[in-house]
Amino acid sequence: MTHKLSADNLTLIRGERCLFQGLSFAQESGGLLLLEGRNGCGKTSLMRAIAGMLSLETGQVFWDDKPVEKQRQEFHGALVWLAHRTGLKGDLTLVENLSFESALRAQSSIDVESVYERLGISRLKKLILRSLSAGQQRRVALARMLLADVPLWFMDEPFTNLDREGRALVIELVEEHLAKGGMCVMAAHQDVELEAPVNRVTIQ
Amino acid sequence: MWTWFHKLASPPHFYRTAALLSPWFAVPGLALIAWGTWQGLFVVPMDYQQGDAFRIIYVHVPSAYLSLMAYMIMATGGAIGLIWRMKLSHAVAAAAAPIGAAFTFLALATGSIWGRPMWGTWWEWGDPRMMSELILLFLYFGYMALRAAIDDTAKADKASAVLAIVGVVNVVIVHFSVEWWSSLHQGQTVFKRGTMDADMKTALLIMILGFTLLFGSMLLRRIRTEVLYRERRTRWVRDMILSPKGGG
Amino acid sequence: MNATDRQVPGMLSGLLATAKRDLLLAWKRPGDVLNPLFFFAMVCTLFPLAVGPSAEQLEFSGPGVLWVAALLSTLLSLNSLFLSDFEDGSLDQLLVSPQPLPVLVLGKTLAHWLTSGVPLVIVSPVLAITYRMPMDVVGVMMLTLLLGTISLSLLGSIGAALTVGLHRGTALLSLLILPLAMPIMILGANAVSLAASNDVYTTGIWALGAYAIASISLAPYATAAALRISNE
Amino acid sequence: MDGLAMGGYGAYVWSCFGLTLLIIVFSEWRARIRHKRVYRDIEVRLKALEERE
Repeated sequence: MTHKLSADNLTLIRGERCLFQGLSFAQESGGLLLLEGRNGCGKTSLMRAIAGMLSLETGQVFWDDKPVEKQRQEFHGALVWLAHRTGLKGDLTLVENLSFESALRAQSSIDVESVYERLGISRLKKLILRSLSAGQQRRVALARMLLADVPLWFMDEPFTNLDREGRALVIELVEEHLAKGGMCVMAAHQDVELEAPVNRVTIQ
Repeated sequence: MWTWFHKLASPPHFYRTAALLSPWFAVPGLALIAWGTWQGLFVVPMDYQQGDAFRIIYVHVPSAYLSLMAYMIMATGGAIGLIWRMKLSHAVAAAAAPIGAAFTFLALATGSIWGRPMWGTWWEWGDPRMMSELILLFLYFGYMALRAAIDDTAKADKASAVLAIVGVVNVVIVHFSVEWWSSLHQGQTVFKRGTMDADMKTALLIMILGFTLLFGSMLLRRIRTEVLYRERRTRWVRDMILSPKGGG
Repeated sequence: MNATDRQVPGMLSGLLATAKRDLLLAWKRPGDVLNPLFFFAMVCTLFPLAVGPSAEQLEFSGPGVLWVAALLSTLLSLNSLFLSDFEDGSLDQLLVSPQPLPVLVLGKTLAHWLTSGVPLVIVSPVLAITYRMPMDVVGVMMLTLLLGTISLSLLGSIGAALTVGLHRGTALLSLLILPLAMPIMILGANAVSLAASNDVYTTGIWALGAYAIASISLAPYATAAALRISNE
Repeated sequence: MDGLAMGGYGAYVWSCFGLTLLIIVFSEWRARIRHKRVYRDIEVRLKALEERE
């Protein structure tokens, strides 16, 4: 099943600044939408606006050609959000964190243990998140993303706090996701090389 | 109808129209207030129970009435702004708050001054209307504090709109709960109804009308300021201010 | 990959999962639950010290003092309702969750009530007895607190959502919430006073119940809207 | 003078009317000051922008 994420004439004003104006794009399943630009130029804001967390001055975002505000729950059921602040609770263990997330989502056939294995976090299951390193916490957040088993990934600066190996792993996961017919929206201040088609949106 | 409405709601048009409209509220308003004051102070006979102290109602009742009306305007403005994303309507809400707070304070102060000779105390905790009015003043303070605490105007508009709407529901509940509470403690009522003769009533109605018109003029002037501030980055404000005539 | 074909679990499971997570968090940080309780006990201690220990006076002011203390202590715990979620990014996750936000908010408020309101109800008899409150009146007071704190948690969640992420939010939160909470305190404290003087107190109880039902059905929507605005 | 004394209540009645006048004038004065300040701030900013261009 293929999906389509598109936007028409987006304008966003934050406080005194107009971050972007008349921005449009269309993204089909199997590709990466890369939001580029300097630090603090509004990449994250654009991504938050697409996901429905910021209200836009003008324009609309469409999921499968239907405005997202008309189908908020369906749209949110199809996406997962990965950002700098992981949204994981430092006082809870890895398993407690992830089982909370899975309780909110549709049942998935993905094998949990193999995901832990792949991300190299199987041994950390019983530990509380606060005791993990920043890189390990990022991996837990990646696990949450994989376990959500949804077509649309939002990734805000996914390479921060990760070593070389971790970065390669993120690229690999994204490639895999796209090859399976998924879609990814990524904000990054460095370029990303992929086998899959990359659709670039640059913000001045 | 709708085109007219949209035209009025467009900021530059509203900014100009409000300036023209404001005196048309202020002048008749002040005239009515002047006449009502003269009637209320000197012409109308004194109340047989309260004596001349009853003349305070000619400023107390209009203030109390406006304190509620301003809150309703604030909440309705916020709701319209939230639902239809109309910016002018948020500006109306923002402008109504300080005026509403001023009239609420006035209603409390005049009520308290009336209470001194009538109850023998400046403040009677047992009076349900005074209590409701006091809580209303706190609601205004909360609303204005929330606005002041949020730097981003658009965010402040939306957040305070939610608060105002919640507050409207609360005002009703406050009214009934305070009424119940006061009935338990044998509270006294200010300004009993039905004891006024026709002249007294007419003068009071004139005063209420005059105050409402004056309020309208005050509101228009404050909305203008809000609109100017919100539109400070736009082309029309730039053209207006840099043009040799200026805009005022 | 057919996520849209798979069924998202029902709203009740979303509500319970959120409540469970917050209860778990409270369990791991018992201070957040205990501090407001100590505060409650201390405010109740202040009054006899301030106005004198005469039995008559304590009996008379007991219901009011307990209710004011309960109100203030609930207020104290409300500040942190959304704060940690806002700081660690959990709030973003809740906002883009497949579950409706009001349901998740209700779950969080349920956990807040279970960790702030219910402990207050449990502790209150001890303090009530020191205020020489008769046992049957203590029962009425526990009932009013039980019903009243539901509404306090829900109303408070609106204020907490409006002030989350603001600097100096604590004082602002009190300013926003106290006028809203006043009717609850009026109803609760006066129902207890009526019970103490052997009057009919059921009006207050019914009103508190109605208030609780109304806030359960309305407040989560306001809180959800406020959260979306605050997190922009 | 009897009319102004109002049977002993004069002080209360007159202070109420005076207070009303005071509050309304004060509110209008504040509104005017705020308008002037907003206007002047925009003017200063625009003038500065123009000079730079």
